[in-house]
Amino acid sequence: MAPTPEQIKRERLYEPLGLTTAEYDRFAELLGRLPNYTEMGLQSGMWSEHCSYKYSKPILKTFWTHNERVVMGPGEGAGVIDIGDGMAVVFKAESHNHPSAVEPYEGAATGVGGIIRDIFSIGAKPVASLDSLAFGSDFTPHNQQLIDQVVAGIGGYGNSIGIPTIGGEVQFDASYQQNPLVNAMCVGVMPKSALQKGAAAGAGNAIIYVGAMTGRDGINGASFASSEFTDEAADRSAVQVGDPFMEKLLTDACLEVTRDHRAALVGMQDMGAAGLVSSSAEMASKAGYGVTLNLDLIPQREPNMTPFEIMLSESQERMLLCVKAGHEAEILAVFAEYDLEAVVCGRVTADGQYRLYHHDELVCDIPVTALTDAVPTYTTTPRIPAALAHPAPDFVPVVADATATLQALLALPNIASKRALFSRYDAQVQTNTVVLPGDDAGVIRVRGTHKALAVTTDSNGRLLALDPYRGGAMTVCEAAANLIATGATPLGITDCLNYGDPRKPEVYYMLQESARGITEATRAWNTPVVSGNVSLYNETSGEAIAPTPMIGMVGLIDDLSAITTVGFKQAGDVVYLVGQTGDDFNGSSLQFLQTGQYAGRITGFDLPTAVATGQAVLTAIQAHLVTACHDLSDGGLAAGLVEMAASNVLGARLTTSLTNAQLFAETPGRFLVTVAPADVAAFEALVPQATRLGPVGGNQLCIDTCDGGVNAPIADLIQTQQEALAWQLA
Amino acid sequence: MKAAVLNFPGSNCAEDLLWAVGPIAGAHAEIVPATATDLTGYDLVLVPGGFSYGDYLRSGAIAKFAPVMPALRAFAEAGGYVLGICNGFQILTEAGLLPGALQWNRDLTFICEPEPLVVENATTAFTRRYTAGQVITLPIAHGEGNYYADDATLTALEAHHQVVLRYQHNPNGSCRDIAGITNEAGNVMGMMPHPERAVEALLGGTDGLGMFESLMEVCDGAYA
Amino acid sequence: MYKAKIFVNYKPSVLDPKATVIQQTLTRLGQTNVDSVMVGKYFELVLQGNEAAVNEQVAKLCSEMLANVNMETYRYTLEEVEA
Amino acid sequence: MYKAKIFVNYKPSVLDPKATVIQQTLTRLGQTNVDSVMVGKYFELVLQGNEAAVNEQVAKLCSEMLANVNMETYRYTLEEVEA
Ligand SMILES: Nc1ncnc2c1ncn2[C@@H]1O[C@H](COP(=O)(O)OP(=O)(O)O)[C@@H](O)[C@H]1O
Ligand SMILES: [Mg+2]
Repeated sequence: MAPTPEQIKRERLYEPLGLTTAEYDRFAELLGRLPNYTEMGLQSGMWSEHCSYKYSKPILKTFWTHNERVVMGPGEGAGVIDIGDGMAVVFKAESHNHPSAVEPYEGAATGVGGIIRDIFSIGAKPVASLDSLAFGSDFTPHNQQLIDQVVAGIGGYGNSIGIPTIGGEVQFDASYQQNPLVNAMCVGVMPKSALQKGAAAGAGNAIIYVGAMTGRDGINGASFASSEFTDEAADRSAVQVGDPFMEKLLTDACLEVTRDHRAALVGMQDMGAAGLVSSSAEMASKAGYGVTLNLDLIPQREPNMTPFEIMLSESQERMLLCVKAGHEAEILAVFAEYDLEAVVCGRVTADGQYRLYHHDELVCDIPVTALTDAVPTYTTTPRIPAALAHPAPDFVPVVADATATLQALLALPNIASKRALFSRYDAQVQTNTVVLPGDDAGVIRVRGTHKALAVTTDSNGRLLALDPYRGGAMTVCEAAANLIATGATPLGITDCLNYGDPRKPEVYYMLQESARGITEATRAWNTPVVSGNVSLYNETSGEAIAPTPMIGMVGLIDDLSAITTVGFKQAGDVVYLVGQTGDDFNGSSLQFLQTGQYAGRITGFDLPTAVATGQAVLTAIQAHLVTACHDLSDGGLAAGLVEMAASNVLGARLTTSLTNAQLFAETPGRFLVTVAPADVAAFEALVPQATRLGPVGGNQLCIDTCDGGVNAPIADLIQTQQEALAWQLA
Repeated sequence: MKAAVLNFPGSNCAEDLLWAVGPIAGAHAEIVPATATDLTGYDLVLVPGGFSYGDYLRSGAIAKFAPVMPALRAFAEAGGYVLGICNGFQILTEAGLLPGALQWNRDLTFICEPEPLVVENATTAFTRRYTAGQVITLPIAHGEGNYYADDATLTALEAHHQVVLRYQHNPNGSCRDIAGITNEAGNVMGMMPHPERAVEALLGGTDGLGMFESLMEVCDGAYA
Repeated sequence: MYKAKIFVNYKPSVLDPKATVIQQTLTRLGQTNVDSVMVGKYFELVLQGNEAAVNEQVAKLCSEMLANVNMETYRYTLEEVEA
Repeated sequence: MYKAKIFVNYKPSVLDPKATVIQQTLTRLGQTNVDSVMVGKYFELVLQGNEAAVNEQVAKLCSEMLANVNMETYRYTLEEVEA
């Protein structure tokens, strides 16, 4: 027997579900009576951070979200940007950190499945996936297994459903040891005219449930994802298993509905966090209507499920549609063709009430808005962490043997190639992938046009830990630089904000400051935030992860022939360094190598300079003056050169006025490019920031510096960079 | 040449094959659902890659019960050309149209990489545009591509020149580096690498085009 | 020396797409008399050592490697075998 | 009604990558007392019908669907169960 309303209040049964007394009281006030157990359960799901963004909304409001190209900004399943020719690109990212920590394979797999549904629910065909991962840096057997299973799960879902995984990143840092980050991004393409929203409007219209049956899996997942996890055993019931085969059928069927049955379709949304309640309540709320559902009609995998369980189940691969009255059979027939179970389970009502019937009993009757608009928002008074208020002195490295230092840096897991991991993803299915993983960004052509899309994810928690404002801005700049290196104009971003407990003043400070940095950089690049996701409470035993905003950025290439890749192409091409190099070693890989930590203030970053440098490089690429391009990040100039040498095993003979140490400085906003000898004059005229280093060619990487330099067989350096991670994970 | 590209629920390379054979190679090709029961009128049936019915039990194990399978068997027995790629190869072995089986890759991981392959037999209908011993590079993308057959079967395959493609650096543990085989009659071929992913220079290479051109040459008499 | 026979299964509440697909295929093929399908894993390990030690080792192996206790249960038997 | 308990295994001549990886991992973890590892699949089906009919149906199911007889062998038992 479910507890009575009075018992819930007396025994505070809402607390284990993550609700405070103030929240519970507020809900009762909205209802004008005490909520019953089902209603309180719905509240707990809908008022969780995951569904309501109650702590992050004030921060998200500060994001810059619209420019002339944005078709649909945050608030719907995914963001939409115009790419011309009547087409639009649709993208969003989502975190699945906690489920992946508990059950790595299925947690990662269902993270991929969830973000795909967000894309096709808009009416877009999913064309590419990316994954941004962060793991602990101590490769214990447990961590190795975690890494293996997360990667297997991402591949297991993406490969099976047939969406190429064309990019992503993997970082290793001590702060993620107990709390890995698994963020997935999906990109779709569609005709602008096919756009559809998740709204349930028009009294009498049908609510249709389609997809997998509802089971007890993932109940309370939404509240679970939003609270720090300490009690392992209790969390374990939240595991959901993904069924990519079912999702493939769902994708194809839903796209057929949006394409061929537009007149019948009112709205469509996937069932994500807080499953059926969040999809139905949000769809009704957005349209200003109410909804009545008969739970006996919901396909159920297990017997004797309660209304609470049916409504809050997070079983995967389910969608909710609103269909015009009289057109039900037409839509059900489409799903039947795909062997998918679909049922009319309710109707839209005009009175704004949310009503549920179960075994002929009215088990919930509350205003829809009590579940959606009424959720309070919270802010915390921020406080600067002591380490930031009093930064460590600047790190001054000594590099006597630059060759040895380079070898050691290339073997660091953060710098070594991630090929051993991403080669487990199908990157080519759909046969549109022009630039494969391993370059600066993945590139896919848009069939039927002369265009291509470039996509990247970037995050850099260790920089934000030192300076959230600059770190936030630099993450956006790094994403933009990765796109530019392929020849793409940055269009817009999605994000996943991965932070600790927002009720802590220091965490809130980090959140606020990084949002400020992100906003400033997105304005500078003209890349609004069109979608995103927040993952808070990433803490174990009171310790928060490094503040890690993941930036997923999409760029447009108008001319397929301008696509540029990282690898040196031809002996004789001239290598240029674009942008100034300073003594910027705080937070660098060199600092980590020599001291075992990242510390100090962040220096050398200037947003207008970074944008100007990027734009100059892009102009040169678009003018076909550049044969290879790479943005510099971890490991600086020296590591960047080895990465460029790798694809065709070509060395270079270079001279610079920099010092040994400066070969490894991580001054942001720099690029390495190569230029064919015939184009040198034109290039130098166009990119005055460029410094000539010398020619590509030979079997050695030779860099003469003012105090020594690097001289090593390029094959050795490449081997270290390519194989170091596989060795360490074996 | 008129080609049918079979589409099983869960196949995900049917559209890719259609694009490669149709617009790129220039043949007439169309998608045929796995519910079809008649394949007459086609010169070539392509069985695409993907995860038919989720491949949850064993790759291709459920697809062999699809409604189209009797028609496919009849088509092959009548001498029609059948090419199974990746999951298509798995389906053909499960259905008994090709000998052997495909099990988990040696390292238990899915592998997506370009692989150099040696064309062992350049006299088949599928490979006549190549030369014997030629090395071509085609992408692989599979978790269960480790070819297994017992020794007697392997010896027979080699004796009858049914081994058409071998890996140069065996990535998955396949017996005798086998990447692709035909049946004894030579009209049914299965291979793990994806030729349809190597038909455009923009996407990194055109080494796979020769397979489709070979089939067009055979089916249409002369191919320019 | 002992032979451990180990069975690993999904917990009943966990969705098993494998079993679902098999059941659906059987239905499609007209074999409607199959009421339920359960798919599990089966391992046989041969281990050296005395019974108590082997028992402890197998239990640990099951819970840490062969089964995923978040969503699976396991059971096993030990029987003595000749070297 | 009968419950069929079905075991599917690789033939001994087939090198099983899953078993190999488990054995390698055990060795790496220092558990060198594990002499052999066999990985198989286990199915439980509940079928309506008389024993002879069910027996025939299960045998066919095993050889045509649940096992790939090119590389696997199977064995099963039937036991009568309550409806
Ligand atoms: N988890 C992953 N999934 C897919 N691709 C990845 C992943 N990790 C790394 N890559 C590939 O490796 C490239 C290089 O990684 P990284 O050094 O982090 O890039 P950058 O410094 O240019 O941002 C990425 O751009 C991407 O193509
Ligand atoms: Mg880069």
